[in-house]
Amino acid sequence: MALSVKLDNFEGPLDLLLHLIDINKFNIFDIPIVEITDQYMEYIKNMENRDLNTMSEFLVMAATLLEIKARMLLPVEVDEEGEEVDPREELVRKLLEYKMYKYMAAELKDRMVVAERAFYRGPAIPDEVAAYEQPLDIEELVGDLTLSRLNQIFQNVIRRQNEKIDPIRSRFGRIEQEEISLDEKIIEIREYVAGHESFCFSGLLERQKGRIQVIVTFLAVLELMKTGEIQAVQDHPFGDIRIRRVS
Amino acid sequence: MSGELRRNEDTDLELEKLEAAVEAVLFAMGDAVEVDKIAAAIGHDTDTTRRLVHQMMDRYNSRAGGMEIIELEDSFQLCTRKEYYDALIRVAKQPKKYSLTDVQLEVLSVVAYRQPVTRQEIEKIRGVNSDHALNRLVEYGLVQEAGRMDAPGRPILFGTTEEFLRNFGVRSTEDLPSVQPEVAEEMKNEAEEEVQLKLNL
Amino acid sequence: MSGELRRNEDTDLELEKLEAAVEAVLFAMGDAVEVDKIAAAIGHDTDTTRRLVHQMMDRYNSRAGGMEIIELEDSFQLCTRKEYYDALIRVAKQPKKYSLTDVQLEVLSVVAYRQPVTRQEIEKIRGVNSDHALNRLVEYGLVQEAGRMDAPGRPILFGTTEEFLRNFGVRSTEDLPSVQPEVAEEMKNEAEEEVQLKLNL
Repeated sequence: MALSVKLDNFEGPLDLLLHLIDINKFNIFDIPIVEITDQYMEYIKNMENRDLNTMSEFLVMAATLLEIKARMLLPVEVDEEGEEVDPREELVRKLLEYKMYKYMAAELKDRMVVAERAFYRGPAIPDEVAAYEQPLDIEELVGDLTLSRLNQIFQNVIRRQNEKIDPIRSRFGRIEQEEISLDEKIIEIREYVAGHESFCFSGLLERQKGRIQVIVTFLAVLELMKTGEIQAVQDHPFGDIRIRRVS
Repeated sequence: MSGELRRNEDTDLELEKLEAAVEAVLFAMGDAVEVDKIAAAIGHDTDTTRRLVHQMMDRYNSRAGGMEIIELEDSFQLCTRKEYYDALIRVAKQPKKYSLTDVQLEVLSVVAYRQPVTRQEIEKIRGVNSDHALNRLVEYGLVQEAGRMDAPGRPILFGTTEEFLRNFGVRSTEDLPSVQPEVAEEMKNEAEEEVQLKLNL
Repeated sequence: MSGELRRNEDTDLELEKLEAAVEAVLFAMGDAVEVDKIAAAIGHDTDTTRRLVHQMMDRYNSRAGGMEIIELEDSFQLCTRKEYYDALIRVAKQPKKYSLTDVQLEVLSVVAYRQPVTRQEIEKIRGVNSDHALNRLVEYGLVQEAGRMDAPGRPILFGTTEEFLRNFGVRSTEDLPSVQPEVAEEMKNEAEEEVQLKLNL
């Protein structure tokens, strides 16, 4: 299908998913996961020029979708109470929640437009009255605050600053320096395929370092399948997937 | 009989004076004035004062003058009636107007409905880092810090400000617009369809 | 002209609306408003407008609310009625409960221990815009400007005031960074606990 909307218009992966659900008139409680994943991947492909910090959030969602897609193929999972578990459940919950906040944002915007029509005024306290202004009681303000308590507060602030380096995001930062792009990964796999007529897909994934590498590899394989350069074959259900060169 | 009448007359006069005093206070202070301050000004307790101001609000509304009293959490403020915007804008400077981006509005709605909320929770709900928009909202004075969460790292909690209430025509955080009925309806219908589907299977 | 005002069948309603618009203008503009401006706002000529405002002044006087309209040269101004100054003074004199918020305490500690420090540095350390709290601390006289940083944009540097020192019994800011023995002990203990936790994990 034609993709007429630019990715820059989306505020995040959930926003993009809601858009896809909307234009396809999918039922949010019964999302055709294969279709939506395909379409989502198609969008992501056009994202290569974007910075990795933004892209990483879209890629994490890609991984989630692929995981759900995979789990949908497996025998139905059952929870402790014997209820069937829909692998899409968590995603649907998140989408609904996000959708609600989007509606609320629109509602608030309407309210703002109305409320902006009121004018306020600053204080106009007559001089005679202003003269009665109580002087600031700095002792009361400081209260029982001691210097050692102030120091303690400062140490807490500094400690939090040091802790603030979020482990996940700082990893994204390193990946940015590694500069793996989908294009490079495609070339890498293409070269590998040139030397190997057939190889094990799970082995290929295992050789990747880190989640983002796995995701990009996955995307590259999908892309090469689409261009017809490789073929993925699974001999029996849940068996290993073999990648074959198409000559 | 006549004694009673006289007492009523006194009461009316007394009431009139009290209302005038409240009006004077709200007018002179300009900003939102806490109900305890108004109470101190007129020498009554806060409950009586709140009742009195609510009565005044009704009276203001029925007399349809140029101003109205709005309630913001536990404060009251005087402002012009919205219908006179067109007359005012011809001579007065446009009041502070926020042109918020869609992202900022989304973050604001998460903060408004989820407060107090941490950066991490906002990011989780939106599926995307929202720090930039959140920082702007803090700068605009629509969102403020609301303490620290009692959790590892003691992350900052965020909530909406009085400025938010004023600029979005919301009386209090409990008075936020609820999910639009048709949206709730749509969601409910979809859920029912799903149940139906499951039953059919 | 006056004829214009009377032409309408719904003169009363029309008049009421005009008066309300004038009230809104006087309220929002604050200071004295020239009669031409009021006229421009309501779309009538100045003579009609002046007559209208005079009518309003009478009405204001007879209803004895908290405000009155006064005439100054060719302007009108809405102001508090003098007899309610007592009520206003009671608001002003009402003992305020001064206390520092958690955010203000944090900002104060950063200024105290990192001075001289810029807004940007405070924001970087706390991870959130802290201008509001900083401004309050300046207002309270605990923090003051302490020159400009020799850097692009020459940002303002902030430091603590003498008032701050007096209230904390510190002779000079140089005494500040020296962590008091009991605090040092506590910090050491905390660090040890942390290590212990990590070892247990």
